[in-house]
Amino acid sequence: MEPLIFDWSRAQRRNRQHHPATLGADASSPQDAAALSPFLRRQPAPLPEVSELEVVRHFTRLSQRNFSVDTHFYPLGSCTMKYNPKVCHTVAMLPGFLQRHPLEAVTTGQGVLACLYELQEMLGHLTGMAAVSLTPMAGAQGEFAGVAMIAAYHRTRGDAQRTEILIPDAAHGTNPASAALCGFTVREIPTDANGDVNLVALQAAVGPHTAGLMLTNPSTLGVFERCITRIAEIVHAAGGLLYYDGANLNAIAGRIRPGDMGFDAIHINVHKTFATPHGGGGPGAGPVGVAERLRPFLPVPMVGREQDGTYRWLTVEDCPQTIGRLSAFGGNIGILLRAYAYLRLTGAEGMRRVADYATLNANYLMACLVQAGFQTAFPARRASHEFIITLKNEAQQYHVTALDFAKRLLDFGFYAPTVYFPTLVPECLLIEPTETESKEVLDRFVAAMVAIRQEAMTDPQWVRDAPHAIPVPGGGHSRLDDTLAARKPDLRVPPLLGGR
Amino acid sequence: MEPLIFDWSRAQRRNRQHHPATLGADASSPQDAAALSPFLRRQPAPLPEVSELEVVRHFTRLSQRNFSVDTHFYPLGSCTMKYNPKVCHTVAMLPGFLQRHPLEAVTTGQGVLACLYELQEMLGHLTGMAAVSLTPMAGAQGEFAGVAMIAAYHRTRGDAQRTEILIPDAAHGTNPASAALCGFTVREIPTDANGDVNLVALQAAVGPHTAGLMLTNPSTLGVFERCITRIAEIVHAAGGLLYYDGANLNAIAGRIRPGDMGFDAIHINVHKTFATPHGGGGPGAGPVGVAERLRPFLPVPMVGREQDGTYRWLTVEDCPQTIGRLSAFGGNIGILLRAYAYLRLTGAEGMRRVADYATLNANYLMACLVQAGFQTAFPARRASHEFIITLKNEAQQYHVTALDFAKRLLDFGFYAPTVYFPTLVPECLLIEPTETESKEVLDRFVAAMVAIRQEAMTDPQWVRDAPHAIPVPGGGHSRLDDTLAARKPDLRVPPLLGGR
Amino acid sequence: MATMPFIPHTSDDVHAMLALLGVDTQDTLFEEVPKELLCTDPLDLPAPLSEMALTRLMRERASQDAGLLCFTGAGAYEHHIPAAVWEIASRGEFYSAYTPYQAEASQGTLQVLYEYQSMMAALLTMDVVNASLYDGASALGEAILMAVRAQPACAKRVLLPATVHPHYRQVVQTLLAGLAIEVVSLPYCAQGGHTLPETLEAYPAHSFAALVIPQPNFFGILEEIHLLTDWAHRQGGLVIGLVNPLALGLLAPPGEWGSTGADIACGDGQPLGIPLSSGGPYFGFMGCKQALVRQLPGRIAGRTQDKQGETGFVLTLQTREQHIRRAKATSNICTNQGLLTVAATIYLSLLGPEGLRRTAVACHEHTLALAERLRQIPGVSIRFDRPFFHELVVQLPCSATHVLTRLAQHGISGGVSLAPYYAALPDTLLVCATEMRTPADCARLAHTLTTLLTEEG
Amino acid sequence: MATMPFIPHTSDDVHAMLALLGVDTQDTLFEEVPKELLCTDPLDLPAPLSEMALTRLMRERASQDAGLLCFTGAGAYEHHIPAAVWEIASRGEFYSAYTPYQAEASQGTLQVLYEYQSMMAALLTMDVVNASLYDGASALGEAILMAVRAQPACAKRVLLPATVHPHYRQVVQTLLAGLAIEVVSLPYCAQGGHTLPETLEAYPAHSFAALVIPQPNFFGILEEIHLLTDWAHRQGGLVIGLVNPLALGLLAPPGEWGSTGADIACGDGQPLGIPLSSGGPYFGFMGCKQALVRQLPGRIAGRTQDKQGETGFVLTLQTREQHIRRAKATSNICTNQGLLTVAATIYLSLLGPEGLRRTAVACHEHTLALAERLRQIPGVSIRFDRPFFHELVVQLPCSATHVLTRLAQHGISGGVSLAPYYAALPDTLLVCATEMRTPADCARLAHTLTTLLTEEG
Ligand SMILES: Cc1ncc(COP(=O)(O)O)c(C=O)c1O
Ligand SMILES: Cc1ncc(COP(=O)(O)O)c(C=O)c1O
Repeated sequence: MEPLIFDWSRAQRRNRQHHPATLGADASSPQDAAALSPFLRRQPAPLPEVSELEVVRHFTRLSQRNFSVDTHFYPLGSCTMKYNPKVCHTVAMLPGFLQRHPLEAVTTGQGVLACLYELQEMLGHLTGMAAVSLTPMAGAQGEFAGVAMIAAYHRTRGDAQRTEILIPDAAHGTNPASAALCGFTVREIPTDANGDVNLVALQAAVGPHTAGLMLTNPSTLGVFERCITRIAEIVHAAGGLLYYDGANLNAIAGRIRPGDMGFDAIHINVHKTFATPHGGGGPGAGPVGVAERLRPFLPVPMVGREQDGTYRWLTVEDCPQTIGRLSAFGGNIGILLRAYAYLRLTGAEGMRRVADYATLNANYLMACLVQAGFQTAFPARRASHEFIITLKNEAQQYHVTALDFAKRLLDFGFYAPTVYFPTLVPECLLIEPTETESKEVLDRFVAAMVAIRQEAMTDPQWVRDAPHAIPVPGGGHSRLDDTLAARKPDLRVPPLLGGR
Repeated sequence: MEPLIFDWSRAQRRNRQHHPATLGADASSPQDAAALSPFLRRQPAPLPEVSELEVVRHFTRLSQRNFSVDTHFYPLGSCTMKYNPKVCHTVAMLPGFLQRHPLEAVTTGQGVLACLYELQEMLGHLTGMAAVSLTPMAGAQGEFAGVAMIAAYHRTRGDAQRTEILIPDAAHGTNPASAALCGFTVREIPTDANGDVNLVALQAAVGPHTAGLMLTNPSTLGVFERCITRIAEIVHAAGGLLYYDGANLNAIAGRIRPGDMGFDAIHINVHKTFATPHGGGGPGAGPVGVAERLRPFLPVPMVGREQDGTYRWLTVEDCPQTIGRLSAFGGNIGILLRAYAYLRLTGAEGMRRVADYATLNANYLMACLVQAGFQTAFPARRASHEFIITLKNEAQQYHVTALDFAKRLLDFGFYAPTVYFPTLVPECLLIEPTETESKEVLDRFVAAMVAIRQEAMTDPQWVRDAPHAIPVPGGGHSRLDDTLAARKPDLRVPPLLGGR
Repeated sequence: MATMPFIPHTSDDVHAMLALLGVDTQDTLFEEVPKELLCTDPLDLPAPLSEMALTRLMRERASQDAGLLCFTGAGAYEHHIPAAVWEIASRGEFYSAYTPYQAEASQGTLQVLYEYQSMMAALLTMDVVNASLYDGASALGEAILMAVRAQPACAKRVLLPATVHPHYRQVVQTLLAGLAIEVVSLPYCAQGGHTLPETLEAYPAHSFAALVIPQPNFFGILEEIHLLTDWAHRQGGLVIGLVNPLALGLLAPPGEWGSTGADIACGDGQPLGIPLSSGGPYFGFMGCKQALVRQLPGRIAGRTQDKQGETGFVLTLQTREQHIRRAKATSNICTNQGLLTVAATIYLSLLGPEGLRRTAVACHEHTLALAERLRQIPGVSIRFDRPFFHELVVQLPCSATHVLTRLAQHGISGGVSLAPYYAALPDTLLVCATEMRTPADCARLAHTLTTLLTEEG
Repeated sequence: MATMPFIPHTSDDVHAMLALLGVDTQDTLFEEVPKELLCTDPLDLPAPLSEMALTRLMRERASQDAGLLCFTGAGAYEHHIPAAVWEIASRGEFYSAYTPYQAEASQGTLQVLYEYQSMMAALLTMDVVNASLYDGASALGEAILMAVRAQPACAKRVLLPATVHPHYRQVVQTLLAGLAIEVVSLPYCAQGGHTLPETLEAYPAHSFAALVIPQPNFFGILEEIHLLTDWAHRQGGLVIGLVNPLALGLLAPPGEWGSTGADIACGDGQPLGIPLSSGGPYFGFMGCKQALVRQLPGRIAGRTQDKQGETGFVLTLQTREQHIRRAKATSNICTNQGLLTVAATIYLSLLGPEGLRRTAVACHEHTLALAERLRQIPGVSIRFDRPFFHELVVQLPCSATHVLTRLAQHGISGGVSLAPYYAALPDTLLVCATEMRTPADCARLAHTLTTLLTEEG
């Protein structure tokens, strides 16, 4: 294990190149120390004291202990871990963009505002929505914004009884959580055996209490909801609105538009379809798009274009019915610039190919695994951009679980697919290869799965004990104990060591 | 092993984002193809055809299979592998610097020229030389320039008989090679038992044939040449000039100036003392400084300052006696900018501390190793910034060589010291810790050396077979076969595969 | 074939893959989609650009935004960012990884998170810190939700001083809109610019779940943290400290406010090595006392052991989170601002306690010096009379908006006009000087302002 | 203690270390140095800057140098560099490693070198390529030395066309000054701008060791490579091809010149992903036929096996080098330009055969289009009548130096004036347009030039 940065610390070790020149002769306390004294900290914050070389070494070495898209195949279902083009990073990090203060005169921000305005337009065209606000800072905040707009819509119409949001049981956890945060009651809708929403149940659930339905299509089960038009009719007929969880847009981008399917609101995960990085947990961005009737409620700020072609922020003064502000400034603008750059590289043709090749790769990989004897969750269905295999047979026969397969894949140099989600399918792996992976990589993944199943037959304990030596410096850890972590939470270096 | 990039190649795989728009409808051949046809290539160059993601993955993974200063202690004697400050890289990569064409109007280059001019001045002050030219592209080219200036000096004085350059036997191989390239005969001067130049031999060697002496001080044996003043007298008295190999400047920077020791010419390895990176083999830069009498011969271009404070390149028109041009343009300017940045960060105080702490670390590490029972080459001497231990006892007793120790150190996560150089000392390790390493790191290195010697006693074969599992992804290679490589040279992918 | 960047398939590959699937064209793979939903016309997007053309476009756009001399703060500060921060944080292995679900293959990210949590806990003097929230404003919203959840015995009411950043208050309003939580705005002292402890007396014990205390507040003024904290605790309310983490290099950490410390601390991490970037991405941080940990929103990394007893790291306490608890989760947050905590961790490691303290001191001294200079301009005065830190409100003799426009023409970002946010503060400017603003820079602002005011007046 | 960046020692450390050494002060460690040699006064260097101050200074300096629209080539070309090239080449593990002496701990660098050698060999159609030399000019010098060594039976004479870059010829002169090697300059054809095969007839068999052939030559003109190569071979001379590697995306590689190909190929690698940077660092490349490999200067990586039979890479054939052969080495080169070959290898991988070909085509077509536009300006003509590639000489009606100054004032780097280098070419300009110069850019140059010439005339 790489020691903690605190372990490298020695009292009084200083990186003086990062000490700013101070005006006073002595920098140990400010000039007006007396006036400030009741408000001052009693002793310096117990941060580590390390040299710059030690910092560089420590964090460089830590980075090497990560799997990432830049180093490994990362078929994490529902997460669209595709290639993050380096140029998108480089252009977003241009000093002109980085150094601009958010509250600076708008005359200095025409460059960034032009990009954001065009991004609003492009996302609108791509999703078939009337208007877009870019401000939500991740998918979940986009969901919140969408549901809040649905609430505002009903409220504005005086329709106070709509207190329920319907959500299929396969939905991502953020959907119910976001709905709850908006004050709604969540009602689950079951899935039928083919992976479609159970229409009978839906029909039974809708009514005057229905504010809306949250859905993604293709669903998190990796299949296209064939009755989407019918579903939209049912919900709309009951007076509810339709919310689209845009996490799965990679399956349809440039091919099918949520707006055409009847959705009223949508969020987009730019850190999925638009190839912005996931950064080991973010930042992402979750722009929201809406149909005409929800336009007045879009969160602010947005970017508007004046008659003379200049751009400016639109705020609550311009949009009096807005649900309001979601972030201190304009959202994760640096990430939006990356998405903009990506879209300009692909254009319409490139976007369409995203869906085409994401779908081709998923179906090919699924077919190969089926050929190799694995069982898919919905054998009768085409895959969308992702698909589910269930290892329930393997679990029964060899007592080797989906988690064991996942851990063993790491030894082969593959990040594991999403495990145990959606919860409907037992011992499942949700596999999303994305369009940026080559056929050779998919073939090698199939070979690894077959090899692991072979091991499960002949030496199941070996698989249960995985990982053994994952390809990181030093060979990495054996399986880490989640239970211990939760039972005796150790969430920071103890104050005595690095703390107070 | 990471496959070769050629192994990922598939015919017709293309990164279209790097295809420039072409004017003609079809980009397959230029408009004036007929006129060009005798000069065209018959078929496209057989380069690999890989996707951008594959390129990023392949080279990122390869990078992880390297030890480097950013990841490991790198006590490679004579190489001064100290921390390369990130900021020096960042500022040298500013677009304004990168995008400037070398032959662009000088009015646009005032920024870079100001830096180079100031660097000339600072290096002059630091080394005690009258003037500096920055153009040599590495230490060896600096040596060439220095010796060529010495030749030009004698030639200009009509002193045609000076055909010999004297070089101590411990010198770096570039010294004799550079002298030979200038047309000189090389005469070796032996070292005495204390590591100093044998004065008797020197005295005997000098004469009317002597063009000069090449020396570094401290020498490559890691000790300070105590009789340097006497040596200078002897050589000067014989009509020769004194050349300083600046690779060891880290030992004396800010403390002792080669000019004060009597040297007439000097080169500086900015990729050592001035913390520019070594890049896995370069680029470096080897500025040359000279005493007044050699000033007219400095290589061009240099940077001059006009009355009005503007800067411009000085060329052969300005310096009619120059030895001439060494590179197509001004040398490795991006590297010189890094050295400039480093010098501005340290200033005079920081520079002095470089020598102080490089010397402290070397002496401390040497003392610890001696305490632990290792034998140094010159037990009576202080170390300079580096020192030599000889493992001849270990080799005799356990049949474990310096090379075996070196390879085994890799398993411990330390790059190996320089082995078998200087050739005078049997089974030697030339160890240079540099000033940017902490005491803890040195202590851990000593512990590793002790552990390896312990292994050499109890299980020598284990050491002879090292490395076993160096901390790179996958655990790395066992010992690689140099003999096979030289006997059956395999220097490229065969033309059939990736070639013609 | 036209442009299709980033897709590695050769036509041979496509044929082989379709053959295995037993279909003729890729279109067949969309056969389950109702025909009428498939787009036939090309979308109305601009034509694809080569990377070369894109780079040129973006360089032109970025140069349009090129830097003013920045005296604007108001929640986002131009600090020096050591080059090593982003050189390392941008490394592909950090940049292109997902949330570390497979701990064994994600030790890099996880250990950094654990170190981040440790450093922030030390800086805030809090027991626990999460692995980040979106930004300071939404973190404040989450803190309020958390306090209300943790205080079932109290009224669903929160006391929010008007000295909190106006945008933060707007975000709180948006986030709480659907829930029956009352947000009471506390007035500020017209003279001191701080929250008067007296104004709290209207709120009896258990009539509110929490009191928010910003330090420094939006005006740069230092609040009476100790008095306010102890008062709130006496009334059975929790205290939420909203702080600038860089200021904590010098100022008392929330954990040391009053006799027992604030219960929750939150804020925006931007000052810790994050570029201004027109407003984001930044990151929100949140810490709390041990007793509140199960109410904490967001991801948390924990230290544990592997089968060999070796120390390692995992995401933990996930039963608080949406993917397990769904509608009952402590928050809907999923993707957070991970990469920025990597940057902040590197930043804090490079600065260390002394670097952070000196940076805070330098910021404050530059602002003091700036105040001194501005005060000497005829017609200009310092608006509030209480101690401030690193940011202050200046009274002008004319409209601040106009002055700002003119300053921008002279290449200076001169601060924020407060009139749009506070009716009682016409002709005022919120200005700040960080460690980046040299005495010469401050002189330039003072000089330009003097000239402008003379010309106008 | 004052500023001492990058030194990790605490005073406790220093005390402990001195104690172990049994000395009181660090000064004692210098006791072997004669007293009078130790500097007592502080050196005359500027005071240390913080990283913040340095960054600001360098930003200001860099912005002084900010970009003109570049039509200047003459051995250094502004090409598009994919972002991935330097994102990866700058990674610390490549950037901060030494020459890979310990192969097992340096497989990253070594494998890249092997791949570099393979790609360059394929591009040049040479059997072997070394791991880089300093730059194109010094590589030409090394190639000449190599040819002379390899041809002991020939006169120590080399034929060097005047169409070779003048700076390269100057460097050759410097490098050969101490050795008795005669460099004969071959004149160029006043009309065609190329080396006339007829001029060679003066040189009988074995009267020279090698003939250098630049392709394209300094004027952008294509030489009669096949005729020249075959002639030189007939005379028992070696052929050194001096080439632009990017042009080889389209042009015949040296290995295919004439009936048996050039013997040595060299040049500057700058066009392959290396920024202009005012002239360096670039890198020199050199390849040769198998028979000459033991005369090749510089480092070479080779493929071998480890004890387990696994493939790996080492530096090899070191007996050619200075650290073994010392005064008898093939060259004094030690440190080369390794990192730039990493960048070039990534560049070539990203472009691939088709990308390289299209880039070469685009460069050439842009230059053709530029030529067409310039030709239409009254008083302007194309100087030579032979086919050119991607660069050309333009005849102006007035002094080129003056025109260049005026163009620079309009933000355009308009090429190189040839008069200082070639007395017979007054009022001429060497211009080029790479794939970066759009038709609109070319129109801008033509338009500006037209205006300037009208104003003047
Ligand atoms: C289906 C689905 N919906 C919503 C989200 C939430 O998006 P975010 O993580 O950006 O908040 C995710 C992200 O994992 C998702 O996969
Ligand atoms: C003592 C000594 N002299 C000269 C040199 C040559 O310098 P360079 O490698 O920059 O050509 C070196 C480099 O290793 C050296 O150690």
